[in-house]
Parts: sequence; structure tokens; C-alpha cells
Amino acid sequence: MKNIIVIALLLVVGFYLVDSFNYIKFGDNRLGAPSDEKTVGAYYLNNTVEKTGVANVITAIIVNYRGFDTLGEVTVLFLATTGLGSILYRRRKEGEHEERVTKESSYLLQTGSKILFPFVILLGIYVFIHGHLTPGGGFQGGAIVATGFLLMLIAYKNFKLGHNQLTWVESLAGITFVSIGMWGLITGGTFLENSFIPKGTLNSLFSGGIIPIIYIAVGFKVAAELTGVLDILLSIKPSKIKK
Amino acid sequence: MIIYVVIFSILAVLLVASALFAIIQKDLLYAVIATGVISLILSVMFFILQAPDVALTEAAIGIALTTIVFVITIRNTTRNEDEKEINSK
Amino acid sequence: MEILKYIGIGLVLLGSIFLLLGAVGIYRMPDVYNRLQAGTKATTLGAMSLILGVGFMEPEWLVKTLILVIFIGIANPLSSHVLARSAYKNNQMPIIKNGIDAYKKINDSEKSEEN
Amino acid sequence: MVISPVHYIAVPLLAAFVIPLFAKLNREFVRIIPGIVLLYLSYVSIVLMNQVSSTGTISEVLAGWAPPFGINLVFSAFSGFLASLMTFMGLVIWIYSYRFKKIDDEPALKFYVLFLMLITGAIGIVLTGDIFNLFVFLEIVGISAYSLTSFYRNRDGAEAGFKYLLLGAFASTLILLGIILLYSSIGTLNMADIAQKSHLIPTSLKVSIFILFVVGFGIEAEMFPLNGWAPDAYSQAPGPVGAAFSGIAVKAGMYVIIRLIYTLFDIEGSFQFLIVMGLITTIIAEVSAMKQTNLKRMLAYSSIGQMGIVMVAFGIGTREAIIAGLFLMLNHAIIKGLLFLSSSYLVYNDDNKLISSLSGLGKRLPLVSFLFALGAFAIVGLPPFSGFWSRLYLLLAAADKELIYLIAIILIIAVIEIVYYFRVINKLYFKDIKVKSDDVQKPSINAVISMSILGILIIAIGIYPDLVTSYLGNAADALLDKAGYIENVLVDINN
Amino acid sequence: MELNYLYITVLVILSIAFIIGMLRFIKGPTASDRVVALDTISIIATASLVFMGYIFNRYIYLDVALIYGVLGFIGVIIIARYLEGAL
Amino acid sequence: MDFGQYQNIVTISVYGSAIALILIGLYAVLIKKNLIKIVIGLSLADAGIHLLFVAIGYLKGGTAPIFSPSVVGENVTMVDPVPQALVLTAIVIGFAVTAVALSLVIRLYKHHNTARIDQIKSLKW
Amino acid sequence: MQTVSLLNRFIYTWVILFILWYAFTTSLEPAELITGGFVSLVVASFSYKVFTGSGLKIFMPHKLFFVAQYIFIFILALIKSNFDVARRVLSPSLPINPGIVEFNTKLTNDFAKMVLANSITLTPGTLTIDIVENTFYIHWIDVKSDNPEIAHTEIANNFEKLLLKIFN
Repeated sequence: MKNIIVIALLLVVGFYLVDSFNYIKFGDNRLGAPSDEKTVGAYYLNNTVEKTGVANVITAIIVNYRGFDTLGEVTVLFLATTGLGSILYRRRKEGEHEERVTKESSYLLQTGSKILFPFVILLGIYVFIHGHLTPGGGFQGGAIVATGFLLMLIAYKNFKLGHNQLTWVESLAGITFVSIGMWGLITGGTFLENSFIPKGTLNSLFSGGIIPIIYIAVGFKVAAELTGVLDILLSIKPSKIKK
Repeated sequence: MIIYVVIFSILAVLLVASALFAIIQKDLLYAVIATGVISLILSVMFFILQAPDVALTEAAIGIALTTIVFVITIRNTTRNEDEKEINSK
Repeated sequence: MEILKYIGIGLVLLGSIFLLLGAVGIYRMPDVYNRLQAGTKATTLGAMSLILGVGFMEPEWLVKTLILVIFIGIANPLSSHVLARSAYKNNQMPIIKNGIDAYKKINDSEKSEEN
Repeated sequence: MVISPVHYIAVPLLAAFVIPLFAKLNREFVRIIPGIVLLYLSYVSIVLMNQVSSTGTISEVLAGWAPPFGINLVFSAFSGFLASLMTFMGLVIWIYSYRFKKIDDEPALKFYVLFLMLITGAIGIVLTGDIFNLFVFLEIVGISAYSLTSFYRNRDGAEAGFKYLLLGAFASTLILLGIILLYSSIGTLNMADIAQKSHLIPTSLKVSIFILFVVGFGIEAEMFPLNGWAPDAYSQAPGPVGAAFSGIAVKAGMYVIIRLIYTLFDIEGSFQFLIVMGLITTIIAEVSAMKQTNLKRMLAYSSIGQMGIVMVAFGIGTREAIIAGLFLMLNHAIIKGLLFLSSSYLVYNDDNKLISSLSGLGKRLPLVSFLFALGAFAIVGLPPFSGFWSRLYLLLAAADKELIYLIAIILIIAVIEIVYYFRVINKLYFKDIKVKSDDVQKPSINAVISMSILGILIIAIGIYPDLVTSYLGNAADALLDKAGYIENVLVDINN
Repeated sequence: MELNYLYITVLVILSIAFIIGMLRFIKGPTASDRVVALDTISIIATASLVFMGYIFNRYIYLDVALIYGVLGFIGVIIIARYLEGAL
Repeated sequence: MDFGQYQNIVTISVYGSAIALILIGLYAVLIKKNLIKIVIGLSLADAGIHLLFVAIGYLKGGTAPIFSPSVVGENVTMVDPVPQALVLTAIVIGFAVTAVALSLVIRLYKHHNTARIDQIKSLKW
Repeated sequence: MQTVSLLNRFIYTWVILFILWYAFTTSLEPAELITGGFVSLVVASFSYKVFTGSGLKIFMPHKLFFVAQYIFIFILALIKSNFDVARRVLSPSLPINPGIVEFNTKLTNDFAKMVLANSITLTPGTLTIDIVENTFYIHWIDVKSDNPEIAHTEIANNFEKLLLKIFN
């Protein structure tokens, strides 16, 4: 009975959604057209290169135009780590050592992860350093770096993760982000203003003023946070081992 | 470009099929793998819709990280939706 | 340069056909190990040659496509190995025609150690 | 450095990132830093409130891009009032929870970070001028609230947290859908720009967007029938967090709904809709409050009921009604804060938090019981406490618009409230002592201080309501002045 | 435009391969089979991303394909490790 | 890309699959009893939303809004960058919520030894 | 495993990572190169111990010749194996005769073993299931004999000889 009610409800919702999307044509020349200066998207497309010196418009939006969102987003991840830690918190008993995986992985996987680990980390760092030139950026790069650590964590029984270093990286990256923002205020501009570092030439590595710096900070922070999340999750002890 | 019409419809059908699969399956591990597949397909769709950044993010978050989080949860809880004993095949 | 392009087109076509072959392989074969046998070889060669073909068609892309090719060359056999091993450890016995299963004894001894 | 609204967000975030580092030096920093931050924010509030009352609304541009291209913060008399209220409540609750014993048994570092972020997120919701940014702050509030709800390691904490999370995630899905529809129809996310262009949206689409947003934010604002999370969350969360929910998080949700109706969309019937929803919420909540045996749950339902009355006040829509509504919000924050804070000492050792276990506690915990009774008298609207004036203003506003049925319902609700609050007071003072003196937890000195601040404030406002009404008048004007809001935000700075 | 035919041919073949992989995924019958299917379709998708990057003529899209390949690999490893009983 | 007369099919497949994902996800959230299934439903609904976001930003014949060297100076149309930027944020937030939800599931399982809603009865649902 | 000095291994890692960085960026701008040098230094500093055990030796010219030879043989085997797969998959009767065989290898180097295992996986009809110590366990789609010696010559001999030359 409940099933039928829910399906009916969802059908109504779906009908309304379909109806609403009738107004919005797919692939229509609606926004973003260079002629229409008024919409936000068009403004970004027409002005980003000139005003921020960044090739990737999405990066410009994320880090500069809507940089405040990104600050919030980084905070959300930070809070997720903190919340996870608080929800899954348990006191360590004396002499209890961390054991993430119960079995050592195969010899081949170990060798393979040895070789792929630096590759994945380098790839992640490449992605967030080139966030303003190519697709990707802090979040993606950070996630990739965390995935690289994940590879080691699940392949090795005793891979040690420096918790201290993680905290340091995370905090320093966060502080860098906020401080760069505050620097704009101190110098008499606005929060996160992209004015005190030269913008460089388009499509070179050192371009875009504070944008790459912030994205690198975000990258390190996200990498540290996600690695922290994975570490917390992987070191849960199952209460009972059920087959 | 009619080929994209074909690709879009194929991807859409596969997307919905794997979503249904994820919901219907009683074995949660299958459902988790299905969410991985959904991320994969979505990522391709984003790519065709000219959103490489989003495709990257969906791939980075959806395929590896979400999967491991779900897998750890299943490890620590139960693999069968109705919590009956299942053979571990 | 024209000739490179034609080589590239050939490689791309070959690659796509092998990818299809790999997919058919995992569909038709009877058990996990045989599926992996067919799937890995065909998809690895298929993906490598398709990507390399793109690299030949657009010579500026060659270096990066080479990286991808090398990565696939390392990662794909590796993942199929890990899958095969995990399937075996998950008690999924392969179809054996002649009773030749050298791996069984070592797997059994590992299991008895655990218990 | 000139003090500007962005300090409300940036400073706590900086502190939150710094705390894990300082915790390595000394654990005490973990507890102290949030207090310093909140003190600083109170200072910011005072400076900015003065500035607003002399020069008018402050619209701060972020990252140097003029709205609608960048994100902006709007500190008007209205949003500023709420932000200052939240800061103040945050400070008081921090004083209360400093070395709160139950929290110190758990990972305290995480508690203080999450608590600080809860306040920051709520202030961000109130100040931001961008609808997507608002969503981000809502998620900040959400995630810290889910984690705080399940902070204690008892059985039901996780359950309440999960329930809250489900509704919250559902809400964010709906809000995102609304944002998609909004952006695709007018191509902007800035709230002032939306307000300016909202007549361009086809009406049916506008109604869909409005419904999606109201349902989404209604969950945070405890609107019926989306408030199922509230009683569980309030009763399972640590005591100070319950106060923070009712004083801070809920206000943020309510703010958004008010903003939607007053500024963003002018949809016919939205005011009546708000009145109806408010009345339904109130009646159901107050009736359920009657039946509760759990003190915290009773307070939670009462809190929902109060938010319903606030909705009614804003649904009436005249200047007087808005003043009444804001006054109600202020009172609700202070008084409910006091009730939650004092009640968590009353039921300190009782996991079920039963009202029946309060029997005779008035003699064991005289001060706490007295403060609880004070709060109870204030919230049901007895003179000479502050609650009386807000009810009175509301009745007057309703009478102005000749909404007789409203007056009747509000009076009936007041009677219901009197019944169930007096049941508790009766238990406290006029029943035999059941509890041994060892079983009760004496409040620490800072807890007494924080509760006393709230108690004194209740009496002070009760005696001199003019202390706040002039501010509230400004705030109401700021809310009603839609054209002024748009004009203030959409000044071209960059071009 | 003789290249157009190439695009269409290759994309059609890849789509068919993708569908067949998905069929194996849905058919199962065991978890291992599904992961094998996931592995295969992630490789097919990586290859098609490279090819579509070529069609769209954007060099930067190659990055996406590269990362996609890496992450698909790690996703498969995760589930394999779980099936092994080690996680 | 111009889809010509097949525009409708593309529209239906993109919007349709996105809305279908949302509805399937919400169905799982409302009906399913297993907590993990519910979280899977949530992430499906999120995925649908993300697809919808990107779809409304798409522009016929547009390319990614990245002014890389091969594109600078040419007269190209680009898709709307704003929805893409928003959906990036939304994906990361969705992951954070999923992680917190699953950690709560783990804790619930530890307390109640079950992951089914109908067997967790200390609070009303 | 023979020990090589840490510095040697570190420089090897750094060089490889730097080459990778160049492949990612494919640009010779000084800014990119300097950043790349720095980043690969950082990554190498915490991963060189796991990355390699053998160090720079592999860059010796005659070894590079063997590497080229290996790649040539490998690609031939790969193509052959694909036609083998095609034959098996496309024939309606699915001609398979699977089994798992074992054999011992003389290789000692980790990386060499991995390369051998991967090559075996990609050559006709074989799939490495596990390596325990020096023993390879191979799933063979068309088992000819369960004798380890014969299996060794059938499956791995060519590759192993070359790998021994490269890595020892």
C-alpha cells in the first residue's frame, strides 16, 4: 500500500519536473551567447580571459568569482572529516595497533602499487597545479592524491600514514586559503580579491594571480582531508565478523 | 551528428537500467558496483556534454572514493539487504 | 604526415574491433577466469592500439597517449590478476577439464592456517 | 583593517583550521579559541549594527566582482539583527558549554569545531546574497548538526542524527532542483538580481521553484510536516546543542523562507500559505507537546510551535506583524535557549529525560529550577516577562488586519502552553523529593553565569520592551524595502 | 569528409562493446563477473573518451581520459580486495 | 553538435534519464528499509541532479569553456560555465554527506546489530 | 634483492618522475620544467623507497637494447594472443580446456617478476593468478601438461631470458 502511494507521489513529482523542464530547451542558445551581455554565464565567458588571466573559465568561477563557495565547500569537507571522527570515535585500548586490512595483498598487487603510487600522486599534483589551464583543479587533484594513498592503504597491511603531517598539511592549507582572502581585505580591497599578484600571460603556468595558489592550497587540503576520511573509515574494527 | 543521438539514448537507457539494478538487487555489493557503473556512465555523459571538469570530478569522487566508502560500510555491517545469510559468492 | 594518419586510422579501427572482441569474450566465456582471459588480452590490445592510433593521427598528442598506453599496459593485466586471485579466494572454483589445479593446495593450506 | 561582514565567516573558518594545530600545544586552546572568536564576532556585531543604523544597509562585495557576477554579503538591519542574535546566543552557549562535563568525556576538539561551524554556517545563511552560496552554508549547518546530534555515544544519538541527515539530504536535493530551474530560467543566482528579474519567469515555473525552495528550507525551519527530525535531534543532542538548534539553526531556515516570500518571489497567496502552514505547524506541535513524557521532546515540540507562530506573524505581512515576528524570534532564541540549557541540568543523569523524574528537584537544584520556571513563565507570555510583549504585538497586528480567528487560535495555543509548562513546574516544586542529592549534577559556575545572563535579559526586555523595539522597527523596514535591497546590492562597483 | 565515416564506425563499435559489457554486468551471475564487466567497460570508456577527445579536437580532454583510466583501475582493485576478504 | 530533427530524442534521453535517476533515488529513500540502500538512493538522486545541472548548461555546438592555445583567437561557442562550476561544488558536498551518512549507518549497526529501519525502534520513524 | 645505495634509487625515481611530468605537460617552458623538477623532487622524497630497488642501472645502453627487443617480442605475442582469443571466442563451440599450472622462476627482482606476470597475462591463453615466493600460478586456457618444467618452457621461457638479461 505504502508502495503505491509513494509511486503515485513520485509520478506526480516527476510530472511536475517534466512539465517544468518543458520551459527549458536542451542545448538552446539561451545563455552564454556572446551577444547577450546580461547573463552571468555570458559575462564570465567574455571577460574571464581579460580580467583574470585564467584559461579555464570554470576554475576562474570556482576560485575567484565564486571563491566564497569554494571556501564553504572546503569547510564542508573539513566538517565531514571532523564529524566522521566524532561519530566513529573510540578510545584506543592499550597496546592496540592499527590494522587496516586483514590480509596482506598479493605480491603482484604490492609491486604494482609501489610503481603506480608515485605515478598517481604525481598525476594528482599535476592536475591541481594546472587547474587553471586544463580541466581539473584542487578537488579533483586532491581526490586523485587521496586515491593514490588509498591504493597503498589497501594493498599493504602496515603502510604508515603520518597523522601529524596530515593535520599540518590540512591546517596550513586551510590557513593559506583564508589568509590569502584576508590579505585582500588588509590591502584595502575585498575578501579574496585577485589584485596583488601579477596575472601573467594566458596559458602559461604562472598566470592568474592568486587563482593557482588557492587551487594548490585547496588541492593539498582536500587530499589531506580525504586521506583522513579514508584512514578513519579503514581503521574501524568490525564488532563481529560476519561471513 | 546522428551518432551522438544514438550514443545519448544508449547511455540514457544504460543509466536507468543500472539505477534500477542498483535499487532492485538484494545484494548490496552489487548495488554498490552498480553505483560505480552509474558514475562511470555519467562521467562519459558529462564528457560528451562538454563538461570535462565535471567528468573528472565525477570520476574521481564517484568511481573510487564513493565505492570504497560504501564497501567499508558493507564490510562493517551487512551485505544482504534483508540481512539473511548469503553465500559469499 | 599523411602516412602517419593512415596508420592511425588503421590502428583505431583495429583497436575498436579488439575492444568489441573483448566485450564479446567476457560475454561468451563460461566462467570468471576464462572471461578474464578473453577480456584482458583483447581490451588491453584494443585500448592500446586505439589510443596509439589517436596519437598517430594527431602527432602532438603522441607523448600523452604513450603515457596512457603504458599505464594501461601495466594496470590492466594487474587488475585482472587481482580479480582472478580474489575470485579464487572467494571460493569460486574454475572450470577444470583435466583436474589440473596446482593452486588449490596452496589456497587450502592458507585457509587452514586462518582457522 | 576595516571591519566588514565577511569577518563573520572568515574569522571562524580561520579559527577552525587553526584549532587542530593549537590542540597539539595545549588541549585548553580547543575550548578557548571558539570563545575568543565569538567575542570578537560580538564586537563586530556591535560595530556593524551601529554602522547600519547610521548609514543604512551594507552590501559587501567579495573577490572584487560586483553582483550579480560575484558573491556578496548583505548586512541590513534585518539580516544584521539575526546575525547579531546568533552571535550572542553562540557566545552564551559557549560560556555554558565550556568544560561541560558530558562533552569533555568525548572528543572535545571535534565538539567545539563543529559547534563553531554550526554558528558560522547559520550566520552565513543569513548574510549571504547568493542563492547557491546559501545552499553551501546550509550544508555546513547540516553536516555539523548531524554530527553534533549523534555526538554522544548512546544508542539513540546515531538514530536521531541519521533521521536528521535523511531529511536534510532530501532537502538539499530539492533545493538544488530549485536552483537548477531558477538558473535555467533567468540565468542568475544573485538574490537581488533574482528579485529584479523574477517577473520574467513563467508563473507556473515560479510556483514550482517556490514550492521546491519552501519544502527544502522548511525542513531546516521545522515547518510541518517536515519537522520529524526535530524532537529526536533535540532530545538526543548534547544540551547546549539543543539550545543552539533552536536559537541558531532554526532561525536560519526561517530567515530563508521569509526572504523567499518577501524579496525573491512575489507570488500571490504566498502570505496566506505561510499563515496556514504556520497555524497547522503550531497546533499540531502544541498538541503533541501536551502528550510528551520526555522533557526535551516536550521542549522540542514547543519550539516547533513557536516557529509556527513566527510563521504566522510573517504571514500577516504588515510592519507591525513583522516587528512582532522578529520579537518572537528574539524571545524564542533567548527563552528557549534558557529552557534547554537549564533543562539539561534537570535531567542530567536521566537518559530518558522523563518529566516524572523531575519530582521535587526544585529543592535539590534551586537555581536551575528557578531559571527554568522563569523561562516557562516567559514563553507562555505572562507579564512582565519579554514573552508577553511579543504575543501582545502579534495580537495587535492580527487585530489590525481584523483576523479574529487568528487571535482566537493564538489565545488557545497560549492556554495549551500554560497547561503543559505548568505541569512541569508543578512537578518541580509541588511534589515530593524522589532524587537523592548525589544523583543530581550541580551546575558549574560558567553555566550559572550564562543562564543568568539569559534570565536577566528576559526580565530586562520584559520591563523595558523599548530596548529592542526601535531596532526591530528598523529591521522590519529593511525587510519590507525590496527596491532598496535590490538597489543596494546591484550597484556597479567594478565597471 | 571521409573521416566522418571513421568516427561513426568506431563509435558504433565502441557502443556495441559497451552494451555487451553492460549485459554481462547485469547478467552476473557472481560478484566477480560483475567486477570483470566493470573493468572491461571502464577500459572501453577510457578508449572512447580518448577517441571523442580527438573528435572534439581538444588536447586537454586527454587528461580526463588518463585520470579516468587510473581511477577505474583503482575502483576495480577496491572491490577485488573486498571480495578477497581482506578489507 | 547539431542534432537536427533528432533534437527531441536527445532532450528526452538526457532530461528523461536525469529525472528518472532522481525519481528512482527518491523511491529508494522512501520505500527501502535498509539504511545502506537508502544512502545509495540518496547518491542516485544526487547523480540525477548533477546530470540535470550539466544538461541545462549545454549549448548546441559548444565546446568546453577552457581557452587553451588551440582555441584562443578562434571564434568558438562555449557552453555555459556556471552550472558546471556549481555542480562541482555539489558533487563534493554530496560526497561529504554520503560519508557522514555511512558512518552513522556503521554506528547504528554497532548499537542495534541491524541495518534495517523497521528493526530500529527506539525512536519513531 | 641486491641493495643499491639510497641516493641512486632516489635519483632514479626523480628522473622517472620528471620524465612523467614532462609527458603530462608536454611543454618545455622553463616555468613548467622548474615546477616539475620541484614537484617530482617532493614526490620522489617520500616515495623513492617504495618505488624502486634497483636504481639507475636500467639506463645502461646495452640494457636498453634488450628492453627494445623485449618490447618487440611482447607486442608480437600480444597480437598473436588476440588472434587466439578471437579464434576461441568467435568459434561457436568455445574450444577451451582450462586448468591451473605452476612453475618456478629464476627472477629475483620485484619489478621483473611483475613484468613477467603481466606479459604472461597478455600472451596466448594464460593468466597469472598468483605469485608465491618464486612460484607462478597460471590459469591456462588450453592445458598441455601439468609438469612445471614443460609449463615453464611453454609459457615463460622467452620473456624470462630477456628479463634476466635486463635486470641482473
